Amino acid sequence: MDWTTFGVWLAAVFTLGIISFLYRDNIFYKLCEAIFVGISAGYWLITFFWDNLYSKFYSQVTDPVDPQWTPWIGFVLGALMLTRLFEKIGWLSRWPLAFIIGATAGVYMMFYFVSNAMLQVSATILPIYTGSISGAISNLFIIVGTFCGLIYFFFSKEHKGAFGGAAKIGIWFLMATFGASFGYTVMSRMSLMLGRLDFLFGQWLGLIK
Amino acid sequence: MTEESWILPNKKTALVVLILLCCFSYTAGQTSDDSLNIVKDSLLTPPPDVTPVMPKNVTAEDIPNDAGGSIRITWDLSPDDHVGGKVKEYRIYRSDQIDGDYEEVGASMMGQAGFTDNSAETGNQYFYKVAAINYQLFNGETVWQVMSETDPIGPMKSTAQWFNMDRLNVFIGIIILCGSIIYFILAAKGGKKFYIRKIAGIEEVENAVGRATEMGRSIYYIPGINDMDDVQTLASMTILGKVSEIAAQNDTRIDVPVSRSMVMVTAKEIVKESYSKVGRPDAHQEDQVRYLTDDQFGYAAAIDGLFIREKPATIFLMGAFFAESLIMAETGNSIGAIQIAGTAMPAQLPFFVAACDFTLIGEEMFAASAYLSREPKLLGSLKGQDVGKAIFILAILIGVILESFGVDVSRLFSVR
Amino acid sequence: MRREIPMAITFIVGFVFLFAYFIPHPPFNEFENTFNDSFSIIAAFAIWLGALNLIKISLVKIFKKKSDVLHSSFIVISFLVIVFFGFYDGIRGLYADPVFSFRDQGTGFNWLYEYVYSSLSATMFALLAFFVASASYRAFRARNLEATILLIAGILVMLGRVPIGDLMTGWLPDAFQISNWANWIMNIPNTAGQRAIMIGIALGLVSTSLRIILGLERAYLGGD
Amino acid sequence: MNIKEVIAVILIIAFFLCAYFLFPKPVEFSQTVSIILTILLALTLLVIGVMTFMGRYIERRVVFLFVGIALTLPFFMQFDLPVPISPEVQAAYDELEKLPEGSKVLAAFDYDPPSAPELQPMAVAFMKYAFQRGLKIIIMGLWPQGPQQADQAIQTAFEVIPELEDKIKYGRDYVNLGFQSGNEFVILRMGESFKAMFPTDIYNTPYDSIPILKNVKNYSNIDYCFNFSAGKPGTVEWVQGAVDRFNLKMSAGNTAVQAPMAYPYLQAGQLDGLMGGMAGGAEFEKLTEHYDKATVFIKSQSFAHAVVIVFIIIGNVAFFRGRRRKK
Repeated sequence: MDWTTFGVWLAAVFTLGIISFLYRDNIFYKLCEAIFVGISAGYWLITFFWDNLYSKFYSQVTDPVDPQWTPWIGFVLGALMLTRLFEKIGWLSRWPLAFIIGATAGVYMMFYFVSNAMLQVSATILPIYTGSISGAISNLFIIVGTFCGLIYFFFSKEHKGAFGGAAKIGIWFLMATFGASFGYTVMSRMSLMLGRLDFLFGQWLGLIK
Repeated sequence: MTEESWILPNKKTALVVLILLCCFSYTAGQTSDDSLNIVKDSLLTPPPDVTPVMPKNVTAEDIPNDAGGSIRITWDLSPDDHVGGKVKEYRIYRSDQIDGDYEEVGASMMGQAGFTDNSAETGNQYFYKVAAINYQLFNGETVWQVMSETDPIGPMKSTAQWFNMDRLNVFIGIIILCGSIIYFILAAKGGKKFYIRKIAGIEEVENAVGRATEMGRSIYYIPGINDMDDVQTLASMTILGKVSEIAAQNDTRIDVPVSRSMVMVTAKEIVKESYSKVGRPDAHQEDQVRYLTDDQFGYAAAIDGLFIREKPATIFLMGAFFAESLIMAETGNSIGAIQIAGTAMPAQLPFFVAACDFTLIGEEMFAASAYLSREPKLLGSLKGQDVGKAIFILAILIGVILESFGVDVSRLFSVR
Repeated sequence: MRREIPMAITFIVGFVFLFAYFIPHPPFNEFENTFNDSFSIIAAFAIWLGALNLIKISLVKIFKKKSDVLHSSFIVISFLVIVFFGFYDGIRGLYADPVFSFRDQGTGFNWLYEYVYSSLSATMFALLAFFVASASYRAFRARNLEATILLIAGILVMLGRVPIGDLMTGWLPDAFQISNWANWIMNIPNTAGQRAIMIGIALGLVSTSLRIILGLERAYLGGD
Repeated sequence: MNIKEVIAVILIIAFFLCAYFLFPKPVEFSQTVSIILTILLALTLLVIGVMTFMGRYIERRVVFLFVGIALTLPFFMQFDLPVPISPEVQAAYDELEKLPEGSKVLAAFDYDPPSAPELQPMAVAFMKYAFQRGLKIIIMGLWPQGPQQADQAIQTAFEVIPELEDKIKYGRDYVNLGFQSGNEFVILRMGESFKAMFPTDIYNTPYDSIPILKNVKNYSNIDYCFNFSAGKPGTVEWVQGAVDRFNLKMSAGNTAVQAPMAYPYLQAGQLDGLMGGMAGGAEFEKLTEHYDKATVFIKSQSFAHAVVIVFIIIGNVAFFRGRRRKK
């Protein structure tokens, strides 16, 4: 038996082990889970080591043509992170955290404000009548839906009266959105299992073309 | 002449024929050489009238609002630029002196009236020429090529700007929004009270913790699978601070299995601090916050195992979730735990709505820590957010009306 | 000082990165990149903390608590095996000619990835096929008006996006075809709802980020 | 573990061993058998519905079982289903059709093996189509396994149309730049320079010595972008980072779960076209006349959808029955 055949058998065993969880928790699943946790933790440790530490730090600062200095920022902050391992100076690890949290807050504030707010508002400002009745109805739905959906998210006003009515319509739109996303996802998720069944019955057992 | 004489010619005729043949073959050789040369020449030298007319009105300008290093060259298409026309492509040549050596910096396909030179050094001055090119390929090799190039234009410098004017609208927008949030935070600090409506999911947090206390089982808090470079994780961490405080007060164990090391570090600080804040630092255990694996489904598999074996009474799912959301929420549901979920991942919200008891939808999750803390300052920030929302709603309403009458206002919100 | 310095760092870094968005001039245009690279490098350091935590808790279980011995030892062994191959193949690849990467075809690491990690991961993901079915069995119930809207939108999209829908309504005029309805739901009400959620998220996110930068939310700093 | 479970486990193992060593391959049901099985499945579901109506509710493992059966059976059945083309897939295809021969297309592969069942059929159809049309493809990935998926897609395309293998040359007609970590920041930085992010291709060939990349500095030299996305980073990041900032033109193939999030961008014109999930794949296969996995999988998919819908109905029967009781 060569390594590939052995690998396929092993993969089949693991596949069945995880599927067995659907029946109930059992020793077989528990072992697959343990292997999965161990293997994946190691996988990411290695990936981070080579992709980040080696490629983004070591290769950059030792580049014979154009050595960079900016990776040292990350290196110093990363080293401070490891002070967690020592009780006495563990508080130093808050510095890199503070750096990351500050930068994340600053960078993503703009990222989301532009893409999620400005551009979406821009896209919602539509002329109502564009030449066809059905187009007008569609545009109206988008405008009303976005409008009422936003009303629903108001925190500082009680949902009462006309305001409450709009919030209610907002919930209807949110529910339609959730239903549509859910329906669409059912399809997506079924395909995943198809991939595994294709592996089991095709690649492993060879029962399908 | 008889047939025989043809077959057997006499010596004289044979000689004449031989001479004639020699002459013929010589001339023939001559002509065949010549004709080959003519074919070759016809390939090597372009046929008459293939040189394209050069493009006109060449302009070069520094690309505005950038970090420098780019110059945009534009031109009017050559009249010969059409399908089957004499222009195959345009080439752009650059030099730092008007009569210096010009080197090619790039090419645009036929039909394109512009090129961006991204290899310019900020501050250097350059001259550009644009050439319309026609060529003939034979067996993949260029056999002839003709071009007509324009006079140089320039000098042109690329510069870097200190403010991106294209983003002025974003700047105004963010200043207004942040301004109103800060204004209401300050107003709240000054003692002003704001009404904040009830948010079902957040109202239930204390009850859910209380239920775990009654049943004598633990609480699981799952902070999503993204790292600290996601604001949702930051929001989740602030919520964890409040939830673990309530749990510590009730003397109920809260477990935080995480999938990122930095989240682990942060969560450890938070949980520890919560216990000492309510005066029970002794009840805190080091293994309450633990790392499992960075892997999305490895983490989900482990969480499923933990749920099934530990049977927590209450589960919080707060933060950035992806496909694993339903794996966790369904397993949590199957063991009968109370589940409160919150995420800003639109794709995962439907599953939390379907499988959890309460779901904080997007913005509600970001409001949760302010709401749970009941600190006036933080509640003030929610009021500030509402002002932002009101502005957007008004903008949409007014914009739609204006747009319907043909005024282009959506542009005001578009960003490059 | 243990709280003040980190708070100052968050404040300064936050605002600098915020305004860098508007400044195309070097070095501000490079800030996002520098942050991202730094983050990757910090994360590569930090993951050791996580891995050590996982191994420590597992070893404590095996040797001190003597509970879940089999489970915990499988975690430790599989972790060590893949880490060994990751370093072994990676270092071997650096000195080989031509250079190869630890994740190239033919390495032990890749074998583990392909047959162990991938199959476990893909199957765990695939369990969703079943969970999504049982969740819809339980959740899609016409409890009230809102739930009914969810139910109807869900069923229409589910039917409309696969050929069954067309088998059912393919013979009707366009306006009654279920796939057209599904498209309409996806394009119109779904877009509107998504947009409201997205705009709300942007506002919530700006507010949360601002509270963090201003130091109003500082749970992450822990105690003194 | 009780005795029944032990027997079940033994039977399952025996089944798989028999299937591996003894069954004829491939297994195919005749049309009659297919119809009988479909009817049997429908009847069992009907019985469950009636039982629910009588007040005997099923547990969720029964749902699991039926979903499993519905997904598996069509693999072995023989029947065809019509595949109508939705406008967003048509739009993606039309945009590709408009590109002249020799156009440079950036193909971003942002998925990994677990999501491959949905996206791989699209990727194969896309590669095959692009090579036949003479488009130049620049492959890259923001997910570590993406570029390998691309390689697989190319191999499959070559297997389907062997003459492509001689026609298409690596480096001239396509290039695989490999994976780069850094998510959306890679996208942003590519706006300035591709080379900065990908100094070499996946085989360590320097960027400048690859013919197809001559004159490719950044997005301004790219005619079109096609993104296969299974999550983050993916289509949303590409739209925000490349389309919004650098005016890149783009269509995307998404997993069905990602697709609803991409619709607002489609509606706003930031995306030209969108292929969602297996159905999108099957439609694209039809448009490019390449009938493969998606066309087969969509049958199982249809069965599974039907089963899920039946269970939703059964769930509602149970719910209304319970409510009438209460009243």
